[in-house]
Amino acid sequence: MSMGMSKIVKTVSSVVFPFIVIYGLYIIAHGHLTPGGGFQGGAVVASGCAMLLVAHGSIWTIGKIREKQLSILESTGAVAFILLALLGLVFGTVFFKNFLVGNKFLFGEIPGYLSRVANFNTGGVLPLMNFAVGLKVIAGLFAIVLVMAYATSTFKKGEMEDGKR
Amino acid sequence: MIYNIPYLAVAALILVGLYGVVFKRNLIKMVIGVTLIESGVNLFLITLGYRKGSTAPIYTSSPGGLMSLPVPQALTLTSIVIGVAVLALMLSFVVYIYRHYKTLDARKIGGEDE
Amino acid sequence: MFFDNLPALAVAVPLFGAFLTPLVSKIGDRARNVFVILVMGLTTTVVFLLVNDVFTNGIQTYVFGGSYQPGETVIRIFFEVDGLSAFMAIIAVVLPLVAVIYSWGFMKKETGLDKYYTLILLMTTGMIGLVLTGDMFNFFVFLEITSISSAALVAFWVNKGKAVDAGFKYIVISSIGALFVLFAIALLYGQYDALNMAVLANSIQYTFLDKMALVLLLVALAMKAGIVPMHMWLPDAYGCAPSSVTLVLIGATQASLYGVFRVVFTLYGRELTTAVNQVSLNVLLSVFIVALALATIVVGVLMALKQSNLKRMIAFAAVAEIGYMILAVGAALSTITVDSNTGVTMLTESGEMALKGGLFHIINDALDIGLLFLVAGAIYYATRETSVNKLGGLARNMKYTTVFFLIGLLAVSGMPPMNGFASKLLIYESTYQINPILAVIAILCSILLLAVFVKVFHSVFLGPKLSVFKDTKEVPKSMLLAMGIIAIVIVFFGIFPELVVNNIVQPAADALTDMLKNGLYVKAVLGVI
Amino acid sequence: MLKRDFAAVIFFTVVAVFFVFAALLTHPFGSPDNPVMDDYIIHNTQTEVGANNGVTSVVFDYRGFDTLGEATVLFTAVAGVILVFRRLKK
Repeated sequence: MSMGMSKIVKTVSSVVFPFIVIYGLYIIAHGHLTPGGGFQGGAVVASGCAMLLVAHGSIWTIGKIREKQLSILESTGAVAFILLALLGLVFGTVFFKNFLVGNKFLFGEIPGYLSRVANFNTGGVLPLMNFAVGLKVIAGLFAIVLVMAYATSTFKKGEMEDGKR
Repeated sequence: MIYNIPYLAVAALILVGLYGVVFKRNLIKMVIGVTLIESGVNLFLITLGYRKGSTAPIYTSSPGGLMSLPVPQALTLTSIVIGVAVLALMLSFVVYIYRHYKTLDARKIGGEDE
Repeated sequence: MFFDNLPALAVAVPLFGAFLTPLVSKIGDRARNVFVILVMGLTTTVVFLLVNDVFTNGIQTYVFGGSYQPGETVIRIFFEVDGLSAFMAIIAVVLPLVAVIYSWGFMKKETGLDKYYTLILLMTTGMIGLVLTGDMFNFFVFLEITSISSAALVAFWVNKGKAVDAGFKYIVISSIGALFVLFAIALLYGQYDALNMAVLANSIQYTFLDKMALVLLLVALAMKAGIVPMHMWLPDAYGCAPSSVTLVLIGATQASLYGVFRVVFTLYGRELTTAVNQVSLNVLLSVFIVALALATIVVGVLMALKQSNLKRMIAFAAVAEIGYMILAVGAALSTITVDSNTGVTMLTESGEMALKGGLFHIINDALDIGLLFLVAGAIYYATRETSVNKLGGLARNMKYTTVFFLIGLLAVSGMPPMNGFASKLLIYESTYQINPILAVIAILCSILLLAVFVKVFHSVFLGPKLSVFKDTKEVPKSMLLAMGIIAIVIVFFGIFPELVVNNIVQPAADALTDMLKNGLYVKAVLGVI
Repeated sequence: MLKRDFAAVIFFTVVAVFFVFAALLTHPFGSPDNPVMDDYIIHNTQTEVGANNGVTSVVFDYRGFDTLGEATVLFTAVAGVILVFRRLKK
């Protein structure tokens, strides 16, 4: 686990990884139009990262990115999310006010009643919140997986096998 | 009453999970039990919100007609993420307990004095 | 703008602080400590402004993300702050503030402190949200925030296997409890298509499913509040956590107790006098709660007698103290009567007094048990020892700590002039009028508790100076400051109990009986009763 | 040990009966009665929130505060896991 798997697996996972990331980002970006959203898309991207982790081993991965960096990334996503909510208080009247909807500029369009057309420029703060939560979920889930994988990889040899007692 | 079979599935899931937590002594099995209870509750929320013959409450290229209730789905989403968080923390505790006591048997851990 | 949004800010400020803590930790340790104390101070200010607002102007509601006029469908999440919420919010914010001050000295030598402070702030957020919210699902979310963060903190000393075991027990118990709560919420939602507490309280019919939801909510929240027979996680968690965390954990436990009160008195408040098979709900609940309360008191005190580990002993004393609170509330429940002529629902005078005593005891228990835990932490800090049998003669080297322990000891066992006496006297008086046996058991257990702690005081602080502890020094100033704050409040409450009862406890007691009399909680949201 | 198992069996049986009853008494599957709140959301998600996806509009707008709590839970779990696996001073 800590050293990674065979060369074939490593290569295939490196090839597939970008597609998974793109798909996850698509789900995040279209959260207000199609099934999905920040959490689901973030989980997709995080699982792609977890695949790389399994293929290459935790020691290689921790050389690429540390859990501290992920933690800061996650904090950034969370701060962005709560700032969007606070901006509702500043520009609107209450916490979590959707202050962008109806401004015709950034995500401000309103689809017609019962319209079935997917217009990306709608939703007010929803797409922005989706991005913030997406960032947070990617960083958070991957941090959890990475930390647990790395911690178990430092077990001494044979420590994991005698669990039948 | 025959229409309530999905709810009975919910009850079955919760009971299987509870069985795991109450009777099993292996910590990993207890964790699986908690996860099963959580799945049961999530399934219950989802089934509550279903309307016969309805589609998902999404307008983009929807075929029209009835839509199922959106609030239970949103609640389930929240509940799933909470479940993931709880699961992560429980498993990391289990890893540490194993590292310390070299066993996963619930009867053999935590008995010593400090 | 600032003053209109106090309920939202009370949650947003500590949450924002928690999100920023990992970033601020990059600057340095001292900056982080100052930052956390500042955030906590700001939160305290906001909460106190809010509490002041509630006590002067009545129930405050806050709608997240939109406007709302009475009469519209309730869609969005509401915060609804009444006297009881305000009362609990004071506890939920003061305990973490003291804990953070205490941590400055107490946790200095540990690693992982940025996460520690983040989790303390998150726990504060969870508790404040838990007591302020007016939405059932939001209640569940905050319950989970509180329990996850406290479980991680209970296991802070991971190199002791027992701490991790305690954390594991705590998270299993509390997540199952929270899932039961969620199931009950789903049952209510399936029937009434509402999640708002006021709407549910207004429309509840007391069908069979409602009864099930009530049982589930009570069992789950009682489990989290550490009431016998589901108390076994509590001594482990309290005993293994760092003392500063235990102080906050007391608040988290009491927030669960708040959930019990909210469910019984507000959600099912209208139905309390509904009769099932000629026994009305309030009598049924009262018998159930009083039985549990007596079991809790007796088990807590007897187990405290047996312990040799100081922190576990205090933890069992904490179990007993929880018993006193619900004893008073359970006794008060039995006195609800409906006047057959006017149709007015009311409590007898002793019932009102019991409610006041029970609520007053909540804040007193938080302070007394909290102080004892802080002292136990100080002893551990100075000597690295928790076993009572191995300690001795500390009074010579740790003068202030000794005084604080004496104050806490007297307060916890209900001796004048401490605050514990004031609230326990109210409980004894009222329960004696309701049923003398309850009062007798309560007094006896209190005396036993005094005996337990006098024994501890004698063996730990008095006696000859042991050679092992020759070089023991007094603990750092920040820890003394934290203990001093609580000790001063304890003595103040003990000398002026009337002031506290009239200004803080009375509104909370009124909020509890509100659904029986006026229904202001529902009126604040729906506009009509 | 035996006494403990006995109590567990009784507890389990009671809970089993409880949940089966709850399942049988809930409203028939597929026909929730009069969902006022949800119908309001279905009809107003496009005009009020501007989003085609009703679930997302609930998650981020109508019940956005819950989502903040949910994000907080995830943040808490990450902090907790990193805290548990931190490097200890020897």
